[in-house]
Amino acid sequence: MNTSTAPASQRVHYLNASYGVKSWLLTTDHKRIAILYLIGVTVFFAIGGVAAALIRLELLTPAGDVLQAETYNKMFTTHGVMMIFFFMIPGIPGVLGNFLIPLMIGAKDVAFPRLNLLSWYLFMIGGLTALWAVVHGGVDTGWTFYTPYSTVYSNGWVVVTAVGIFISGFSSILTGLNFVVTIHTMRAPGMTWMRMPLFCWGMYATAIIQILGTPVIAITLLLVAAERLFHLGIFDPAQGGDPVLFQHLFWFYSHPAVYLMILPAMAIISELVTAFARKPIFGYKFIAGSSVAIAVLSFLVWGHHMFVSGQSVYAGLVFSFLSFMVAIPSAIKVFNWTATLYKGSVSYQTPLLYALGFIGLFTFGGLTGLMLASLGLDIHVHDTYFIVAHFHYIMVGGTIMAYLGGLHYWWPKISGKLYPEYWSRVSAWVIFIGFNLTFFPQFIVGYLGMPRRYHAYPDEFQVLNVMSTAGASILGIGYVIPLVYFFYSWRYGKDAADNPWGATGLEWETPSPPPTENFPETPVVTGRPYDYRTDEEEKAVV
Amino acid sequence: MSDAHAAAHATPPELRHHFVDLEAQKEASSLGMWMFLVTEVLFFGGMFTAYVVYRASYRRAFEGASNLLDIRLGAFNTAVLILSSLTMVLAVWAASQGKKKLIVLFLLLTMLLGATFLGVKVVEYKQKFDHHEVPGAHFVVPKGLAPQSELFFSLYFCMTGLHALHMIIGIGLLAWLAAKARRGAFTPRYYTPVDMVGLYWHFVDIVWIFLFPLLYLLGRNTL
Amino acid sequence: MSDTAHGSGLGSYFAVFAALMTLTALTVWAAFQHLGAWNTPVALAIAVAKAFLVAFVFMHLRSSPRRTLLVVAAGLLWLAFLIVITVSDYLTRPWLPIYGT
Amino acid sequence: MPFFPEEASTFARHVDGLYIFLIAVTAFFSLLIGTLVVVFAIKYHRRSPDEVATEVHESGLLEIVWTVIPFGLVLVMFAWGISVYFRITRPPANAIDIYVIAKQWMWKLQHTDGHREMNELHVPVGVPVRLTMASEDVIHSFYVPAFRFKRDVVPGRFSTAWFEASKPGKYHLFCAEFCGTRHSNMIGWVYAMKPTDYQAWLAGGSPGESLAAAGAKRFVEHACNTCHGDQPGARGPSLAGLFGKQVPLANGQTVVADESYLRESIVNSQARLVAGYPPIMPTFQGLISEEGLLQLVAYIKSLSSAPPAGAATSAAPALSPERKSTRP
Repeated sequence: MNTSTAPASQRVHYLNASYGVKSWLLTTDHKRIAILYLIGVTVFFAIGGVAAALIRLELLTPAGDVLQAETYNKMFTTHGVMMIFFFMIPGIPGVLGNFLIPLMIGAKDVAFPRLNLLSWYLFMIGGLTALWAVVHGGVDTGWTFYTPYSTVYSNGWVVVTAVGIFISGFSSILTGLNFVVTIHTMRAPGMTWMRMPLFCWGMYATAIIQILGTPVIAITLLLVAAERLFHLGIFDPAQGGDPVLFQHLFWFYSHPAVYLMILPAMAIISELVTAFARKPIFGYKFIAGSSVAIAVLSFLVWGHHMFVSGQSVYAGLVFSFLSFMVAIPSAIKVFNWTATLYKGSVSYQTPLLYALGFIGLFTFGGLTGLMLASLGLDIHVHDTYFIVAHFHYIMVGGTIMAYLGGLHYWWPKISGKLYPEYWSRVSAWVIFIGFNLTFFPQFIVGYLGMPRRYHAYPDEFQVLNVMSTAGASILGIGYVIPLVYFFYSWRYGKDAADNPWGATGLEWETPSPPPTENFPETPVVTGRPYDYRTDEEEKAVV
Repeated sequence: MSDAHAAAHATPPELRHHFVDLEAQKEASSLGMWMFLVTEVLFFGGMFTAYVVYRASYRRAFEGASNLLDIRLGAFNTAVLILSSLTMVLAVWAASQGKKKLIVLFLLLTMLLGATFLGVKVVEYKQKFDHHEVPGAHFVVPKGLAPQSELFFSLYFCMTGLHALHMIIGIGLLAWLAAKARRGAFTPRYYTPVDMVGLYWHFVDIVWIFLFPLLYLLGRNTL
Repeated sequence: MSDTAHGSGLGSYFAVFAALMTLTALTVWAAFQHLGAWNTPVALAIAVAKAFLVAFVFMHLRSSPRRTLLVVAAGLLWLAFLIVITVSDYLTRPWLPIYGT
Repeated sequence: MPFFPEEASTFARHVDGLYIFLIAVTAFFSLLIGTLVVVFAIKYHRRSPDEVATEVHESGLLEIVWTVIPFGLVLVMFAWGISVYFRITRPPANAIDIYVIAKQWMWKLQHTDGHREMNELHVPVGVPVRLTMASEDVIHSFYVPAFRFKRDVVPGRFSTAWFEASKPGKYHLFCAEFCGTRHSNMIGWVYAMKPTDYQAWLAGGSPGESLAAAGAKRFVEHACNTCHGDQPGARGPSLAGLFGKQVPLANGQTVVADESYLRESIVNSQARLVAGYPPIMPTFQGLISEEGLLQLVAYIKSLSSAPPAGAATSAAPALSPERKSTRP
């Protein structure tokens, strides 16, 4: 079927079906909304990246000499708020989830297309509000907004930032809701749950967290804003409130939020590994099930952020135990991905490079997470650079690697063009090397005792910080390269075939780029996913 | 029979292009609405958690402060809200029967009852302002109570305030529905918006069903 | 058609309304009684009963697909996660005086 | 370049032991996965564009194996982790008391004899030191990397922790919880000294008023003595010998009268009322500074370690024999 389509330039597809700014800003096409998200998250990622660059620049020397302490504090807050709430959380669901879920399940659109557009607007309004707050007013609380600092002592624009995050929280909720309803009600004939691509399973698990977790952070930040404005005292010990209660409510969402960032990444990796090994995924049910298990377990472990905060010893024990448990479904995934490569037909294209990078870095980052779940050890490394290194291994080494891998893999489908293979491989290697040089030294400096969020630090930590800053500059270059060639290929790239990878999945059975209605006619699914058997083999089985 | 079947498939105007049929569309709407309500449960859940924690810590202060609320107004409002739930469900019923005038009537009645509830709430809030029982700079610790009673009033205003905000949104939605219903937008085959707003309205009622005992009743017997 | 879809006639609505009013009166009355430790559980039990009636009859949960019930159950389970786990921290803080708690 | 900070407390070595074990596990699995991925990628490299992989059948046994092995491993980690944790949370009996007040952006440390220090703490080696910490504003965190120990100082309550220095030296003291603009300046030094040096240091300075003495003044200032003054027919319970004892509560439970309970009884007096007394004590929420609370508690503690020490301490409950404070 993929030979019959005319070249993209002579065909009506979602990109050229209508023209003009209005046709984009008022679109309800999930594919166009995905592009809108792509633009949004890229902008916020760039802003968060600039803040990160300033942080690393400051930490080049032990003395606080580049930025003032207050500016530095605002920078790491900007970095955290932008990256977490406006890049990591909406990133993969907003861009790839939106684009792919209807395509993968053979639907014409998501269940609520107008709600989908509203989600994007809420995301942008929230993001721009928060951006205005952190840039114009400045916020210095860190992305965690711990009380009573945020409610009483900080001079920053906490209220505006909280409102921005609150608004974008609704975007997250509505996106998750849309995906769940879509997956439940819009699947093509024959697309049973066990025939669904693992990407959809991963997005489904993600949506569970979005729906059930986000409202709690919304109310918590609303209470912080209200407390700051009206001195309610709910989190203020001077009036009898308990700051630790804030931490409970905050981490009830914000720990699952970590899985909100990594589950979509795992979802992508499952697709990449099988496509580039040309082999059915090993342990389909286990990978699908572990996604849902992670989504549920992730809600029961939040107290490991509070081991030294004065929560009860017994709560600490339970949280520690459950935190270890959540490692198991993650391990199952890693083993199954590895087993999928066994006896595969492995092609070293860029998406696979990212996928392999992901597996290595996620394994390492995840295992260092066990050190943090371990009560006795966490007391020492809590709130040090060890934590910073750990979660960057998961979020940058994990999520961003997967996001870039996925973007490369589906780029021919999204844009109808091929990206330059040589430069993409170069950038994958630059990112991998830069990343490790940036964050590996932070494990060491963290164990040596350097606390996070320090504007100035003792001299003996300088060597490791210089390494980290050097790595960050390499990493920065690594991110600029794809930005340039994606832009380039969008205009000048070679036209892509409908299925350039020879992959399975409904999204590859429709033209690149797909028509507005996704499929010329509603597809009917007759077999299991990732079926790479050739016709002869199939016949032999039948 | 087969004619009616064919008619149902002749793409009715309410059917959005990406659904197979109206039934699938309705199912999707209902599932989506319930999911939204679940997020609302957890939204209020954050405040309920705070309430439980502080009530356990400052029980006497909370009981004493609770007794300063006007139980008659609270009970009256509970009754008003339950009655509004009845009129709402009757509006949905009327829509399912295609009784256009009745839909509008019941929607207007529901709005009226919602407005009554809010009016009573305004009276209650005004009393609190007059007695300096509103947390913040002008708060005066009520006689005989511990200073932590301020937390009770903080939670009282947050919880009832957000509940009232939901009521206001609900009344707005009802007005929109009533206007649509008057134009005859709803038929027995398609009245999903009435159904969905109904779910929302009942949910807001359920929140109050819990707020009433937690805020007004617990501690009455210590008077 | 919709009657069957909603599985109820008008009668059940009025019956539930009457029950809700009665339960409201009952909970107000019970609040003034000296039931010792039972005041709170009684008030909450009545509230749960009322919520149950509203959800199952007014919101037609009893005639909704199983999927909807699952969604509601998940919401309540997560609410329980939030409240129970948080409160259990507070309840166990005074336990066994191990230092550093 | 060192990979470990100095091991200068009794539990540093246990924390490092656990760390090394976890590093070993991390290295093993990272290398295992990394090697397998690379080997598979090379060995099963696609030879022709149309090549399709041979199908490998899924193995339930394999799935069980790689579920059970990690499960067993994390159980070991969990058990090891809590054993170290309990070591860090359970102080030995003969600890000396140091009172810490954290505020933006400084550490104020007081020894029981009245010695005060700012951003510096002198402690003897080989003697457990117990910290009772309070914050005047936001959350801070008392962190000494060389001791592998950290504790958040949460406003509105006492945070307690302990350590025992094992090696003389000068070690970093950091605030580990972000506390505002000059967070990274809220640092200091801990001087671990040989006991003889420590005694010499104590003798050197001129101690100010001891905490308990200051607390005694406050006790009168806030008129606590009108009800808790031990006079016949007093409206409140006597506080002499109270510290560390089991106290029966009005609700039928009992509680050990530790620092946290004493603090709570001052700022939220109705929370856990002593059996047999009416709920008439006013709450002092917001009326006494954190320092004042520490002094009052130190004073009440001193009432339990008064001269007839034998009698008072033998009355301490078996549950917490470590509560007495004996000075070296």
